[in-house]
Amino acid sequence: MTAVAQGAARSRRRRWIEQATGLGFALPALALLFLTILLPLAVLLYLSMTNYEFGAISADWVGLANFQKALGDPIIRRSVVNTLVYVAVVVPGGVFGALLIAILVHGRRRTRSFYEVIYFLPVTSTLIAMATVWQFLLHPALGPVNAVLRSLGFGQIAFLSEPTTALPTLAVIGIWQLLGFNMILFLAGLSAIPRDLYEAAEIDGASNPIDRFLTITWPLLGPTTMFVIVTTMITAFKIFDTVAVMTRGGPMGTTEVLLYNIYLEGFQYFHTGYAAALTFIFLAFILVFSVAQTFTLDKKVHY
Amino acid sequence: MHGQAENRDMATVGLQSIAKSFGATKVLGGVDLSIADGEFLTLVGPSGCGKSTLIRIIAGLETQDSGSVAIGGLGVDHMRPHERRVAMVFQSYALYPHMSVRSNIAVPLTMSRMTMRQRLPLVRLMSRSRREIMRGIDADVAAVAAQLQLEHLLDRRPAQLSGGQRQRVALGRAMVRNPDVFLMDEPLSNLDAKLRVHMRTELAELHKRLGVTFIYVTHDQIEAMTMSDRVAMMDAGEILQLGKPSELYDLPASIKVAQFIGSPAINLLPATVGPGGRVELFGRPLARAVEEPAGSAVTLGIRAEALSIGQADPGHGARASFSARLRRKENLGSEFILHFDLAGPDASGVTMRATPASAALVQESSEVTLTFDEGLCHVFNSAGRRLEARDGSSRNTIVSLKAWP
Amino acid sequence: MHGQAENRDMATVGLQSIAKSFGATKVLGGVDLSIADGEFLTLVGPSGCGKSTLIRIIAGLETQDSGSVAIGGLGVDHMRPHERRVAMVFQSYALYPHMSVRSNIAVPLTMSRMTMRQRLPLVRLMSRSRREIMRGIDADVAAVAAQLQLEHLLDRRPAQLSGGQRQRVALGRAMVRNPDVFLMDEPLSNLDAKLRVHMRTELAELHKRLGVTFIYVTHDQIEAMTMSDRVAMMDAGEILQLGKPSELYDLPASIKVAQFIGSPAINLLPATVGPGGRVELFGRPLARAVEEPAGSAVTLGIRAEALSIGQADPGHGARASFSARLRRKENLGSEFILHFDLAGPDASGVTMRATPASAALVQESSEVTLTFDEGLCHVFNSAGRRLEARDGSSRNTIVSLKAWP
Amino acid sequence: MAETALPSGAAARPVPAGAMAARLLSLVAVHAVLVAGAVFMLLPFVWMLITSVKPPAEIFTAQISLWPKNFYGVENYTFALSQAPLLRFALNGLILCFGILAVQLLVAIPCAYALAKLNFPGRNVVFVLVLLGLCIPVQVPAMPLYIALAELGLLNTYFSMMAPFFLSVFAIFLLRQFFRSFPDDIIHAARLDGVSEFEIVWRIVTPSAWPAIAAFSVFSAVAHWNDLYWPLIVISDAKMAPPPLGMMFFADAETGSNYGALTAAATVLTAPLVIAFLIARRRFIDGVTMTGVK
Amino acid sequence: QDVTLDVFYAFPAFAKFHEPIAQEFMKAHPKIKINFRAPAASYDEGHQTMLRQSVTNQLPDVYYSGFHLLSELVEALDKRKQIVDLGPMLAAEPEAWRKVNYSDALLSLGQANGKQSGLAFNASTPLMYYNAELVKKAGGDPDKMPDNWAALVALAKAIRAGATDVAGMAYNIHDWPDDWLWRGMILQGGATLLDDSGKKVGFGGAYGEKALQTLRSFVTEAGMPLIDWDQSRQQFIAGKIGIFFDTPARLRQVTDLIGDRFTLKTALFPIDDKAKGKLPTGGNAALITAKDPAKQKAAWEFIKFVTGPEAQKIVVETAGYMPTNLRAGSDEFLGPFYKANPNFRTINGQVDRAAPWQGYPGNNSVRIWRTQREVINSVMRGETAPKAGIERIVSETEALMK
Ligand SMILES: Nc1ncnc2c1ncn2[C@@H]1O[C@H](COP(=O)(O)OP(=O)(O)OP(=O)(O)O)[C@@H](O)[C@H]1O
Ligand SMILES: Nc1ncnc2c1ncn2[C@@H]1O[C@H](COP(=O)(O)OP(=O)(O)OP(=O)(O)O)[C@@H](O)[C@H]1O
Ligand SMILES: [Mg+2]
Ligand SMILES: [Mg+2]
Repeated sequence: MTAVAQGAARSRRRRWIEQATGLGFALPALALLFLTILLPLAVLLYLSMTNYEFGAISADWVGLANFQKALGDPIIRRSVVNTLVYVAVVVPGGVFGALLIAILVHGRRRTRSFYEVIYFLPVTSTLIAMATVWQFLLHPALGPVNAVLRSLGFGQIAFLSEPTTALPTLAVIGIWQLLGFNMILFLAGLSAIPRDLYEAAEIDGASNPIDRFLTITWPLLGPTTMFVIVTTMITAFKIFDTVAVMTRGGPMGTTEVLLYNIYLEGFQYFHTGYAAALTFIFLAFILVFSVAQTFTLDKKVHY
Repeated sequence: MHGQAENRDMATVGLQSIAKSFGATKVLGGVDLSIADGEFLTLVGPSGCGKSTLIRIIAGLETQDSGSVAIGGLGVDHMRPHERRVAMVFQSYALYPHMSVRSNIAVPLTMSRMTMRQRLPLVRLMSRSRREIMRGIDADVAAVAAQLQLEHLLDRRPAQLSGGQRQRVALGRAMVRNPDVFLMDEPLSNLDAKLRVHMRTELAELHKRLGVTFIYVTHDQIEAMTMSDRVAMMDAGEILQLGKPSELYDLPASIKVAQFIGSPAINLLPATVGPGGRVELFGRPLARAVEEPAGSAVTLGIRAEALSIGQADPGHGARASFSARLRRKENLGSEFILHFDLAGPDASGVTMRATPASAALVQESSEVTLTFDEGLCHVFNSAGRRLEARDGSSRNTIVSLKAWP
Repeated sequence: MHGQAENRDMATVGLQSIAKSFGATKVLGGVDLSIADGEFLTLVGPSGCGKSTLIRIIAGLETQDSGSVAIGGLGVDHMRPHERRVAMVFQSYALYPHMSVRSNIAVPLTMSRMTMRQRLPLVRLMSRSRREIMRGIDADVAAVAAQLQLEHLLDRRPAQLSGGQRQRVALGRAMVRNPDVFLMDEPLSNLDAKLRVHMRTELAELHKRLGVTFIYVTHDQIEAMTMSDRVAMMDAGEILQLGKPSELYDLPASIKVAQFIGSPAINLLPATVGPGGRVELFGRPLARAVEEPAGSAVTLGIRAEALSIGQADPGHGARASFSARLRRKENLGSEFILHFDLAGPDASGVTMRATPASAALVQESSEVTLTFDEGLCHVFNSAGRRLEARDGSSRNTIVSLKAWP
Repeated sequence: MAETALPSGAAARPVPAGAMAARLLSLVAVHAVLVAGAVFMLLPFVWMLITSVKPPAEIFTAQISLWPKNFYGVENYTFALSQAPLLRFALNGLILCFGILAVQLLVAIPCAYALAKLNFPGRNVVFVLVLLGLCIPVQVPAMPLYIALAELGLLNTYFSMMAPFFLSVFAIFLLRQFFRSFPDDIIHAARLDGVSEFEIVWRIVTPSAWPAIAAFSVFSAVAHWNDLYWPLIVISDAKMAPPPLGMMFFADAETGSNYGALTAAATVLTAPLVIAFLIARRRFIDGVTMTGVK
Repeated sequence: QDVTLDVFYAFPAFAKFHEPIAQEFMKAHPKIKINFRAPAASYDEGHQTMLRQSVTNQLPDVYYSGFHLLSELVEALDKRKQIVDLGPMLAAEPEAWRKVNYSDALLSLGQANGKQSGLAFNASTPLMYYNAELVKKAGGDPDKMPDNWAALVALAKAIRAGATDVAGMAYNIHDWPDDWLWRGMILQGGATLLDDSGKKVGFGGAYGEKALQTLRSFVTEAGMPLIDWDQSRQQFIAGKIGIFFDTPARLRQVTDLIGDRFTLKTALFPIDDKAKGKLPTGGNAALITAKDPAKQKAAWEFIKFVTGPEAQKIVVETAGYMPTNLRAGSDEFLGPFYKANPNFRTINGQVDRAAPWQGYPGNNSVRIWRTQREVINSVMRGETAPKAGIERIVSETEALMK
C-alpha cells in the first residue's frame, strides 16, 4: 500500500518537474505579459467605466454607460463595416498573394535573391515617406498610375479621394505593405518541408505544380499558413497608420476604421473613458475571431 | 505527356558510365549496367557504397554528373521522375505525414487515374465519375493493405505506426502502382523474419504478375539469393561483379565479393604457390594447381559450410585438412557456428557451420582436424582476383553440379 | 541529482505489469519482466507488437498507463529520462540534423563531462579546463567512430549520409556513453551482413567491457540467437516466452513462438491423437505419445533442418516419414531450401534445408520420401500449447544434448 | 513552374524540343507573374529614388520623367545628412533594434518551446494571452506604461524605449508554430543524452527554426527601426531619437515637405534595413531540413 | 547663474527656424541656454505630450501650442497650476515697447481662458496663390486679382475654359484636416462662428446656403478636383490649377517647387464683406510652463525674443508666415526681403483681419468639423443640395455643442 502511494507520489514529482519546466520557460514571457499588457489593460478597463477625459484630474464612475453608448453609435457601426471590408480584402490578398509569390520565388535559383529583396522592400518602408509617394503615384492628373490608365483608354481615377475607391485603395496599399513579410514567413515555412516528400510525390506522379502544391506544400505549410492568416487578420483589423496619414478617415468617412475612430475619440476628442470602452469592444471582437480561428486551425495543421 | 512512355513496351534499364560526386565526395565512378526487361536485379554492397544514389539517379531524383540512363531503350535523362514511370520505395520511407495510411497508399493511384479536375478540391465534389474511380482506388488499396497486413491501420497517420508498419506503408505505396520499373531501397529491413518471408513471396508474385523490371537494394543475403535473377555487387561506387546469385556465391570474381557475400564470411587463409602451380597451405601442398608463378602468395577462401570435422574422407573428391582449436560455439537454433583458432603462429581463425548434432561432438578448447573439399574452395591472387584451377579436374561445385543430371 | 543513481550498483531492470494504450489502441497489456544486472536481453516479436513502446517506457520517454519500472532495484517512474542513466538507439535514429557526425556523437559526453559554465558559448572560451575535456571527448568520439568505420564522415551532417551511415551514427551516440542500461531498437537493421557481423562483435565486446545491461530489439534471428543471454518473444503486447535463445528455438512454449523463431519457419502438419496418446500423422501412428485424450486434433511442428530425404534410418532414434513432391529449390549459396507439396489432400507444403550436395540429388516435381527425427519435432495442442512427450524416452534434442558429454 | 528546386531542372541535359518549349513557356509565365508583382512592389521606391535626385522644380511636373534634367542628388543627400543628425538617429536605431531583438528572442524562444512541446497547466491560457497580446494596438498600453516609467524615473533612457517591446507575442506565436513540427524523437534523444531542457531549447530546437528566427528578426528590426510613436512618448532628448524622426525633419504638414530631402533621408534610412535583410535572407535558404529521423 | 530652458515644439521641420532663432538668442543672452526637446510630429501629438507630461510633471519650460488647441491646453494646465499667466509679465514691460511690438489683434491670438496665456509666434491666414500665366491667358489681370468670390469663380471658370486639363481653382475645404478654410469662408463674409448667445451657430440659413453654393460652384464652374489637399497643391505646382488657396507658411516651399515653370503670384484672400470680414488665424503661440521663477524669467526673455523682429524675420524668410511682430515688417528687418520677394509681403495685408481662434462650446470642435466636412464634401460632390446641407450642418453642429 505504501509502495503504491510512494509510486504515485514519485510520478507526481516527475509530472511536477515537467510542468514546472514548462511554466518556468513561459515565466519570463508571462511576467512581461503581465506588466506590459495585462496591467495596462486593467487600468484601461477601469477607465472604460468612467467618463475620464484625457488630462483631467478626476473622473466619475459611469458603469457600463460607455459600452451602451458605443453599441448604439452609428459612426462606430460604420467604422466596423469599413474595417470588415478592409479585412475582407487584405487577408485573402495578403495571404494568398504572398503564398503564390513565395512558392514562385522558392523555385527560382539565380533570380531568387533578386525577387526576395524586391518583394521585401515595402516592409522596410516608413509610412512618412511612403504616404507622400503613394499620393503622388495615385495622383489623378500627375501620377504614373493614372497616366497608364489614361493611355489604356480608361478615365483617370482619384483613387484616394473617391468614396468608392478610397477604402479598396488603402487595402491594396495594405497588401503592398504586408505581402513581402508574409512571403518571408512562407519561405521560412517552405524551407522546413523535408525534400524527400517532394521526391516521393514526384515519383508518385504528383508532378505538376498544382498537384505538388495540394499534396505536399499546402498541408505541410499548414502551421505557417495558420500563423500568417491569424496575424494578417489581426494586423488588418488594426489598420490605422495609412488611414491616419493618407486619408484621415475621408472622403466622407468612407475610410473611417474602428481603430481610427478609437484614436479620434481618445486623442482628438479626449473621451478617454469612451475610447477605453471602444477599445475593449474592439479587443473582444478580434480576440474572439482569432482565438476561434487559431484553435480550430491548430487541430488541422499539426500531425 | 506519357506518349513516349507508352511506346516503350520493354522496360529494360540501361546505365552508361554513370558518375556522381557530392562536392568533393566521389560516390559513383562510372557505373555501366544493363538490365533486361522483367529482370529482378539486386544491388548489394557495403553501407555507403552508392546503392541508394544509383537508384535515385535511375528515378531521376538525383542528376548524374556524367553518363546517361535509358529506360525501355530511350534516354530518360531529360525526363522528370514521374515521366520515367518508376515506382520507388525510399530507404527513409518518405511517407506523407499528414495523410492516413490509406491516403498515403492511394496517392499514386489518385494521380494516375483521376483527371486534374477530379483531383481539385471543391471542384471534385461536382464530379460524378469521381466516385467510381474512388471506389476502384479503395479496392486496390485494400488489396495491397491485405498483402501487407495493414488492414487495421488504414486510418492511422504515419506518426502512429511502428517502424515496421511505416516501412510496409512505404512498400504499399509502390506496390499499388503499375510502373515500368520498381526501385526498392531496402524495403524489408525493418520487418521480422516471418513477415519478411511473406513479403518476399508477395514481391515475387508481383514481379511475376506484372512482369516488370525490379531493381532492389538489400543487405539481406537470403533476399538477394532467392529473389534475384541477377545480383550486382557494388563497392565504393563501382560494380565489382554482376551475375546470377549462385555465381556470386560460387564463383566470386574477387576476394572482396567473396568476403561480402555469404554469412558467416568466407574463411581466408594465407597460402603460397609451390612448384607446378600447386597451392600449399601451411606448407602442405594441396591437389589444386593454379596458373601463378611458384612462390607467389595467394589466399585460400573456404566457405564455412565447406569445412567439416574429422579425417579426410577420400571417397568424396580431393580433401585437405588442417588442425584447429575450437574457441566458441554459436547456437543459431537450426545450426551452430563454430569458431576455431588456428594452431599455427597465424592468430586468425576460421568459422564453420555445423548441425546441432555434429556441433555437439566437439568441445570448446579441444583440438580438432578440419577438412575441406578442395573443389569448393577459392584461390585468390595477391591482387584479390580469383584464380581458376589450372586443369579442368577440380572445378568449383556449381560447375560440377551443372554437369549432373 | 544523481544521488540515487550512484547508490545503485546493480543495473537490474524490473518491469511490473506495464500496460499502455494509445487512445483506443491497446499496445501493451501488462508486461512483467525482470532483467538481471549485466544481462543481454533481446526482444523479438512481429512488427507492431510493442517492442519499441516497451523500451521507450523503460527509457521514460513514454509514460505507462499502469505498472512500474525499476532500474537497479529502485523505482524510476518518477525520474526523468536522463536521470535513469540509460542510453538508447532509436529505431528512427533521431540524429540532430544541424550537427556534424562528430558533434552528434559528442553530445552525451559534452553533457556529462562539462559543467554548464563550460558549455556556455563565449564563457567557454575563457575556460582552460575546457580544452582538456574537449580533447578527451574528441578521443572518445574518434575511438567510437573507428569501431563504427565512420572516421571519414565525422564532419558531415546527417543529411549527407547514407542510410546505414546514419544508423551507425545513432549507434555511436549510444556507444560512447557509460550508462547503466543500453536500450537498442534495431540498431543494425540497415547494415550489410559484413558490417553487421563486425558490429555484433563490437557490441558484444562493449557488453563485456562495461558489464551493463542491454535490452535489444531485433528482427534478425542470428543477432537474437548469438548475442543474447535471454530472449523475450512478444506478441500483441504480451510476452509469450522468455528464455535462453536455444530454449525458444528448441522448446517453444507455443505454436506462435515456434512459428516466429527460426527461418525458414517451422513446418506445421495437422495430426491427431490416437489410442494411448500416440500421435498419428497422416493416419500413421508415430512413436511419440502425448497426454491428450484420444481423437483430439494436434499440430506437429517439424523444423526445416529436422527433415531429410530418403528412407527412415533406424540407427538414429525414432524416425518417421511421409512422402512429398518437390515444388521448388531455393539456392541460398551455402545451402538450399527445398519446398515440397504434400501428397495428401491437404494442400499445404513443407520446407526443408539441404546442403547443396543433397539438394542436387532431387529434381523438381519428383516425388520423394521425407523422414524426420521424432525427437526433434514438437506437438502442439489445439490451443497452441506445446505438449511434453508422455514418457521420458523421446524428449527434445536440447534436453538430450544436455545429457551428452 | 517548379515550386521546389528539384534537381530535374538541370540545364545541361539534352531536352527534346517539345518539353523545352513547355518548360520555357512555364518559365516565362512564372517570371511574368513575378515581374508584374515586382513592378507593383517597386513603383513607390523607384519614385522615391528618382525624387531624391531631382531638384525641387522637377518633382511635380505634368510630364512623368524617370530622370531629372538637372541632377540634384548631391544637394538633396548632403542637405538631408547635414540638416538632421541622420547618422546619430541610425545609431540609436541600431541600439534599439539590437536591444529589443535580443531580449525578445531570449524571452520568446523558451516560451514558444514550452507552448509547443511541454505540457504544463494553463498552457492554453497562456496561448490565449499570447493571442490577446497580438490583438492589442500599441496605443492601448501606452499611457499606463508611460506613467509607470515616469514613476520609476526611467523616462529618457534607451531602456524606456525598449521595455514595452521586450515581450513579442508575435515571436512566441511564430516560433511555436515552427517548434511544433520539430520531431519529438530528436528531443527525446537529447533528453536521454542528458541535455537539459534549457539546452534542448537553445542547442537542439533553436537551430532548426533559423528560418523563422531570421524572418522574425527582420520583422522586429524593421518595426522598431521605423517606430516613432513610442520613442517620442518616452524620449524628450532628440539625441536619443530613432531614425524616422530624421525623416520628420523634412516631412512637414505645416510648412510643406522638402520632398528631395525627405526621399533622400528615407533612402538613407531604409538602406540599413535592406542590408540587414540581405544578411538574414541566407537563413531562409539553408533551413535545416529534417533529416534527423527516419 | 546659467539657466537652461527646455523648449518643446511641434513639427520637426520647424527646426529650420527654431534652431537659428535659438542661436541668435543665446548669442544675445549668453547666460541662458536653449535646449530643444525632441519635437512632436504634429500639434496634436505635441498637445498629447503636454497633457501626459502635465500628469507626470515632466513639462518643458516653453511650449508652442497650436492656436486651435490653446484653450484646451490652458484649461488642462491651469487645473494643475502648471502654466504661467503672461499678462503680469507683459504689464511689467514698458508700455511703449509693448505698443511698438504687438498690436491688440496679435495679442488676442495668444489669449485663452480670459488671460494672456501665450504670445503668438507663427500666424497665418489663408492666402491666394495663382498662376500668373494662366490668369493672363484667361483674360484676367495678374496684378489685380478679384477681391470677391463671385468674380473669382468667374475668373477661374475662364481659366478652366482656356486650356485642356487645367482646373480653374482649388479651395481644398472638403478634406482640410481642420476647419480653417471653412472658417475663412464664414468669417470673410462677416458671419461669425457662433451667434451672440454663444449657443447657436452663427452661419446658418441663407448665409450658409450661399457659402455652400459658392463651394459647389468651385466644382461645377471652375472644375476644382475633389482630391487630397497635398495632391491638389502638387497639381497647382505642376501648373494645372489656376488659383489655389493655402497657408502662407508653404509659400517658400511652393515657390521652390515651381521653380521657373510659371510665374507664381499671391494675392489677398477675397473678402465679400469688406467691413466686417475677418480671417481665421492658424499657427501657434509660445507659452511658459516652467515652475522655477528663474526659469520663468528666462523663458519670458526667450518668448520676447522669439516674437521679436529678429526672430520673426527668420521665420518669415524660411517659411512665409505672417510676422507676429509689428516691427518685423519694417525696412530694418524684412523690408529688403519683401522688396525682393513681393509674394511674401502679400500676407501682411491680411494682418488686420486676423481673428483669434474661437472654439465651439463643449470640447467637441474636432468632431464637429469632421461632421461638417462630410456634409460639405457631399454638397461639393452634388450629392446634397446646399440648402439641405446647411440645415444638416447647423443641426448636427448644435447637437454636438452640448
Ligand atoms: N501514437 C500512436 N497512436 C496509436 N498507435 C500507436 C502509436 N504509436 C504506436 N502505436 C501502435 O502501437 C503498436 C506498437 O508499436 P511499437 O512501435 O511498439 O511496435 P514495434 O514492436 O516496435 O514494431 P516494429 O518492429 O514494427 O518497430 C503498433 O501497432 C503501433 O501501430
Ligand atoms: N548530400 C551528400 N553529400 C555528401 N555525401 C553524400 C551525400 N549523400 C550521400 N553521400 C555519400 O555518398 C555515399 C553513397 O551514399 P548512398 O546513400 O548511395 O549509400 P548506400 O549504398 O545507399 O548506403 P546504405 O546501405 O548505408 O544506405 C555515402 O558514402 C554517403 O556518405
Ligand atoms: Mg542507401
Ligand atoms: Mg519498433
